[in-house]
Amino acid sequence: MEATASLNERTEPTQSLVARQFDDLEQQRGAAELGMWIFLATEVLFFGGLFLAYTVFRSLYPRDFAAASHHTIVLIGGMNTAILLFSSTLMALAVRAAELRNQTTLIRLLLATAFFGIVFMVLKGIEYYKDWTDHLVPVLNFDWHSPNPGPAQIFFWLYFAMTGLHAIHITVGIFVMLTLALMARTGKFTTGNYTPIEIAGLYWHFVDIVWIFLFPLLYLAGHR
Amino acid sequence: MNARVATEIDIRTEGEFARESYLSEHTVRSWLLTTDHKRIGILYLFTILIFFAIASVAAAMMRIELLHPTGGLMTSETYNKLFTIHGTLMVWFFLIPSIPAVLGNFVLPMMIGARDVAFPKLNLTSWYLFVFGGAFATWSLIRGGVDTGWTFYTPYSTTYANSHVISMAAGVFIAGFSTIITGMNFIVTTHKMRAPGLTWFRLPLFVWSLYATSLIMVLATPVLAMTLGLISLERIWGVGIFDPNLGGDPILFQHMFWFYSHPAVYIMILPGMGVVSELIPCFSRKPIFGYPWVGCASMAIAILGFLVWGHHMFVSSQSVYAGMIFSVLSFLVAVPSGVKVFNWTATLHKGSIHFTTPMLYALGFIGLFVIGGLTGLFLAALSVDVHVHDTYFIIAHFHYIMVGGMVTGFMGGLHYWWPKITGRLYPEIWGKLAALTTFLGFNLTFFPLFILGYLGQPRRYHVYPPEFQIFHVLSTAGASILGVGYVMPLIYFIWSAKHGRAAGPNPWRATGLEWQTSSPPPKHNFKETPVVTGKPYDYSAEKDVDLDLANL
Amino acid sequence: METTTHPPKTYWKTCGALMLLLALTWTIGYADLGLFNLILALVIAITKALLVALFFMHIKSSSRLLRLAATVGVIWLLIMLSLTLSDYFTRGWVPLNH
Amino acid sequence: MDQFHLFPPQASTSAQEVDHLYFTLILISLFFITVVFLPILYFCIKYRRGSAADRSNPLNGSNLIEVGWTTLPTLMGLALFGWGAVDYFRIERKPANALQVQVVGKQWMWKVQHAEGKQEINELHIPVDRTIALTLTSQDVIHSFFVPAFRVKQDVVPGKYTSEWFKPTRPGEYHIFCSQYCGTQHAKMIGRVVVMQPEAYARWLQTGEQTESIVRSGERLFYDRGCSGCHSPNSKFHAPLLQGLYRKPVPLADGTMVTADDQYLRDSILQPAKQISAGYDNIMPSFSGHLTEEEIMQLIAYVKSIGREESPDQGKP
Repeated sequence: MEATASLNERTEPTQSLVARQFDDLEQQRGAAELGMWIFLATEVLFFGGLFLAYTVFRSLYPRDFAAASHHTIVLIGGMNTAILLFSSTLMALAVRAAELRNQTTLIRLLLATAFFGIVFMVLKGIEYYKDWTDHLVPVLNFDWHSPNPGPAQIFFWLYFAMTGLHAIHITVGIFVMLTLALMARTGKFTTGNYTPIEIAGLYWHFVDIVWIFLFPLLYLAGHR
Repeated sequence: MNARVATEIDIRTEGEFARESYLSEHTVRSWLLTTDHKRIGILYLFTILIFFAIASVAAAMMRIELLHPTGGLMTSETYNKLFTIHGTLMVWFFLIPSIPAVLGNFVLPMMIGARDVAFPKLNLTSWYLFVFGGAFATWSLIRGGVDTGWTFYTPYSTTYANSHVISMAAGVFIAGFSTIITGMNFIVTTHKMRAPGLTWFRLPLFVWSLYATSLIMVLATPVLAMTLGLISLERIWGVGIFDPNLGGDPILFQHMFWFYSHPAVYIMILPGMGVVSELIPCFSRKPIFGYPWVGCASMAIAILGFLVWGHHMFVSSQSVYAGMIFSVLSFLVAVPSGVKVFNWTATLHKGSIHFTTPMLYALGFIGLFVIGGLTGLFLAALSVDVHVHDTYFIIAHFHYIMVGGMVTGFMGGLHYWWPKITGRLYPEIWGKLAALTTFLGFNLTFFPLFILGYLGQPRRYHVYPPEFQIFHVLSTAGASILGVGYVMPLIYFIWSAKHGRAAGPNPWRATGLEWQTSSPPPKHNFKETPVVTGKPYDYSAEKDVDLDLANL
Repeated sequence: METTTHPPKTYWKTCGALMLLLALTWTIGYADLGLFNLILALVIAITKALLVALFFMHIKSSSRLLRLAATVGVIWLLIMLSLTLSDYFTRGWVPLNH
Repeated sequence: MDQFHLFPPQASTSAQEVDHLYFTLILISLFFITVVFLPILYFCIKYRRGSAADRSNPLNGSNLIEVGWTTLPTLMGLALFGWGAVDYFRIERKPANALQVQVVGKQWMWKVQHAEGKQEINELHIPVDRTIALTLTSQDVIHSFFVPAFRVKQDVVPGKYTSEWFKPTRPGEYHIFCSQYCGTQHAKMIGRVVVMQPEAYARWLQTGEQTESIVRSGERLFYDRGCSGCHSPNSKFHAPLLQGLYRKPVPLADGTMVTADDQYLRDSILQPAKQISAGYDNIMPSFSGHLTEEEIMQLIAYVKSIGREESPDQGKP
């Protein structure tokens, strides 16, 4: 940090992009990046509460969890994993496009990322509908043919809580991508300050990572 | 800290100060839409005082009810709601934001020579979230209150409680995000916005303690949010993850709750320690003893603090072996706190001690914190905890830490930075009187409760066996003195904000960067970014200064 | 802060590896390996997460500070899991007092 | 303000142990208070502003001193931990040969049943100098069974059995408190322990209406509720026999082993599918909601009695 410049001494052309509390673009970008990573750490622990509950109940009721997991739709879960991994790749390329100041590619890639997010949500919706018709929704229509349905209901509660919270994150992500694509049309991110694209990318990758864990834990626990 | 500041600030006139001070705009809009960290700190100050007032009234009503063994003033339901109000508001709407969001917001950027925090808009958002969360909490009070206690233990809170748990949980949930944002802001600010030359081991210890606190805020609060979310959904849908009749486990709730709430008590003491680490060197005119040890102790407390939550569960039917792990770690977490106390004591040696109001609070802090900390050892010792768990011993212990520690630290810090915040001095003689009153009132309120707790008086009882009465009477008497001790500063602070003597940029002749700018500071804190060239707390040049406080 | 541009080849390679790992975990999910089902599933998931973090999120070329920020949440999650499970797994170990 | 005490009565063996550690902790606290407060007081007087004290060559830190005052409290803490842990281990371990008492907590009362069948509410009569073991559970929320004079406390958790033991050393009456907040009348969930001389206790057992022993009640339930229909040698259903089962290891269908303790028996009645014995089918219906907590405890007492003929305390009518 060799930041001795006072407010009025800024002369570089990028200065208009720098908020008043920062000395230069570099410092601003570093702050945003660090802030995003810390936000992601809080997200890890936010989801972590559910992962803890999952771990505890799976260790208490391994058989019920395996049996319940058997009723999830692995095909959709697996396809959705592939979709998210692919969209994450596109997002990484989008960040690169912004870095290279390639406006057209950036907009296309952002839209593609959002598109795959939407596909994910559609598949998820189909799956939820199937869960509903199979009477797997706790409280609302849960019907489990066992004298002791409690643990299976807990499994499906955690399944809906975890995938639901994840779906909320995907939805937010889709809106972020669409907004950024809209903003990118003004050339906002291709003049040197692509930090918003970068941290949106971090967010999208994080949501992807959460799903990477949800897939084996929720879908594959009972399919042997 | 040796800081060269290019501009001669002292030669400006009063009028010039007023014109460029952060306080110079007066419109409501200029306050509600401000992104200035100093103004946000003041917004927080007013907000938490409202919650402090409500929670204090609840405490006063409880103490009056407890004067007589059979109560009679209120129904048990009312009493249960009062201690829930007291607990939730004090913890989440007063203590947690007290030093970090008020004093931290105000001085942290100035202490590191920055123009603002890293994310000023998020900073304002955090205040709005806090108010919004507070509104939810207040709404649950208006609708009839909550009777679960601040701990929300399941299955009582999820299945049996007949009160407005969800809106209270929602309030705390929302306020939790305001805490997370504050923590995130402080961490990034400390990492990225330090003035040139201000290396980590030149940082004021208050910054170290805020950094450690922020770590806890960021890493613990999300788990609380998830836990409260699960409680609310459980109340609505009754799926049963905390209900043993449906295969759930109420002990899991306790693990999740204390994973947050134990580290959270360090949110409620670390910043107080940070303030004291500023006050002791300043009023001893001497560098702090063992600077790196005090700074690292903050980090050690923050990290170890995450590993001890199970000591709230020694009699909960938790595994005996897990209990032992948590017990030994609880003893270890006491060590860095002890190291801090020893270093503060050693700082006094060969100092030139000024007994100003902030210094009285700092010394009071050490006294009360030592007692609070030592009684913590009683609770970490497994077999003794079995007896004193959930009794008044616990009540006494954590009030010594939270009120004796954090609130005393907050008052000390508020007096210390008041001239910086308002540009005016408070009346010193009244300040000293209030500090002494608080100290005496506090001890009378809470010391008898240790004895009462060991005798076996359980907490959350509005009626009790008659042989406990004497201790309750003493405690209530103390509480009324304590109340006076808190009202006095309120009055003279308000008075001094208008009529106090002008303070000048550095009335304490202190070394921190925040004292290198005018009081009240200009909008962007510094005319020119300061450059730091030396160690903190270098009072060598000002060792023999006489702060001449008798005249203030 | 690094500003190196990452070649698209890296991204496509990572994507390929991720897809392969997905196929692997999916296949293993149908085999009965006892406890190893869970262990392998988690090992593969962690590998995939690491690939995403290292290459897509650029942790591989990031500063030490960002690496620390990226790991701290995970470490704290592990603290929460391990200490909580230390309770659940050791209940009922206590022998009778004769 | 009739009786003024600074310490609660010491009426059990563990009370003495806990008090020893407590007084030691007080001494250690006094030590630390002395080593912190005396120097502070001394420095405050000697080095007050304007005093003529010598202030030359002040020390601003010393790693040697720091290591010293880090190590000493650490060692002290570890020693205290060890002491507390040893006592805790003793307090938490169930005694093998003890007078069994069943306690069910509910909002807002304690329901007590002795092995002999005698029931009481919010009172617990016990003989002096005998080890008493409580098996506790709750019908609703978490309670906590706290007897200050015995220095013991145990949360009473719905859905599981917890245990608590003590050996009273002094006849007298002592408080029972519920110390875990349990709702509106939490403060009224109090009672008393009456510690009696053995003869007085024997006489007390004979008073009131005569009831059958807990084991006898359990046996009756075993037949009335149809348990015997399957769990008997000549049943047409293939169900495990319960004779000699208690405290024995049971192989489960998933290859693991469990010990047939109270909690296992309870779970087998309420959640039969949770742990299936190896070689048996998952055919038992759940009795959740069909039995009260007291009845479950009686059934378990019966299963225990046919499982452990050698124990003199069990199954004596």
